Amino acid sequence: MEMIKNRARIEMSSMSENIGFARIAAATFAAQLNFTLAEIEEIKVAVSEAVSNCIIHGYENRPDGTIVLNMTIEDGKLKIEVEDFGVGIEDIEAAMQPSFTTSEERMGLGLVFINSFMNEMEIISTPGEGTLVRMVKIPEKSE
Amino acid sequence: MEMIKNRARIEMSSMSENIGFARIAAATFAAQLNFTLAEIEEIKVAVSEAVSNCIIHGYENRPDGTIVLNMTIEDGKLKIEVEDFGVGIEDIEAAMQPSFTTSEERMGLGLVFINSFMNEMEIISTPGEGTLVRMVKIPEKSE
Amino acid sequence: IGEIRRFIRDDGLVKVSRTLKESASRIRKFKESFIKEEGREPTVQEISQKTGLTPEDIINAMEAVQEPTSLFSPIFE
Ligand SMILES: Nc1ncnc2c1ncn2[C@@H]1O[C@H](COP(=O)(O)OP(=O)(O)O)[C@@H](O)[C@H]1O
Ligand SMILES: Nc1ncnc2c1ncn2[C@@H]1O[C@H](COP(=O)(O)OP(=O)(O)O)[C@@H](O)[C@H]1O
Ligand SMILES: [Mg+2]
Ligand SMILES: [Mg+2]
Repeated sequence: MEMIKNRARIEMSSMSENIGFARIAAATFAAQLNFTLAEIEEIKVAVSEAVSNCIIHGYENRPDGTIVLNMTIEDGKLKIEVEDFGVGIEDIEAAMQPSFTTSEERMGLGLVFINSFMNEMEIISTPGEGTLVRMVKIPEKSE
Repeated sequence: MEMIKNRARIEMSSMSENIGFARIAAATFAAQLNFTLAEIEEIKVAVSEAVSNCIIHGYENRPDGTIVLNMTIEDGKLKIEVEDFGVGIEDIEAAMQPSFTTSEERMGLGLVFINSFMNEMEIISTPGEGTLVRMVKIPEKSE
Repeated sequence: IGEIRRFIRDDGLVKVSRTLKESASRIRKFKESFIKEEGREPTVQEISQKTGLTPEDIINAMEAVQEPTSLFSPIFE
């Protein structure tokens, strides 16, 4: 619908302070499209979960890693990529399963939430090199 | 005062939609330090003015340029750099003067605001290559 | 310059902290009446058109008044 094409790329430290930062940055960028507040909320949760995963799993809570949040608006769609250069995921299919987690006290629902809140989702990961989560959200009103 | 060191680097298109995006991103990042709401508001104005200048002057309203917003928190200070790769500034000293402007309908107060709202400010520019505005803001409470 | 600073401090900025909450309640009210009339949620841009707030202000206001999202809070660290 919109003819607008816009992009923003954020590189940030793997510090938990940046989860909120990434969430607001994504929400503000997304607001250029015709999303409802509820949809914006879903985008915020998806980005929070993806960035938390980079920090907790990818960098095992080391604060000196880099996380990239890449956002593009094109053809009325919001594309978001969250990338780290940390440990990577051995078995992506297993990681996607509800309640699968590799850390004891966690719920294993982050990737499930992302998958259910976004219209498209894809994970690309190489053990020892890092993980990229790619997601697409389309305003419901435009469909 | 704070021992925290954090950084975020944002690359974005030279589109006016990104002025608000940059302002909120800077405010959210700054909120990690002990700033008052009034100080956060000053940071937002400074970043808006710097990013507007990149779009209006640096890229003469072409939307295909890149603006970099680089933010660092170190030793309790917020450092912000706003950079474009556009036309550059011939005479920086002149540009800094209140009400100096090269475009008719403008007020020529952007750089004056930045200078008054931030604790430190520096401009580095090469005609034909681009402009970097570097600023530092220190929470008043910590001084 | 001191003038500008004082103006914004004494006048503009007290407003800011107040308006964040005021904006949020305006947004909520508009949203409720919109849902009643249209049978669906308004988009941020529709809220922006009707309230005169920028999309950034809307996001900011909603963030400022957000209760901890209880459903998801266990997974946020
Ligand atoms: N960025 C990442 N780097 C490495 N492993 C990851 C990453 N994201 C997810 N994982 C793996 O996928 C599992 C499931 O992730 P998630 O659904 O978010 O649940 P949780 O974070 O609660 O464990 C994690 O426990 C981890 O093993
Ligand atoms: N990023 C930039 N690139 C090129 N020229 C700039 C840039 N920023 C500022 N300038 C120059 O400095 C002048 C003063 O800037 P400013 O104080 O913001 O006033 P205004 O934007 O209202 O003209 C501008 O008119 C322009 O000539
Ligand atoms: Mg997770
Ligand atoms: Mg200006």
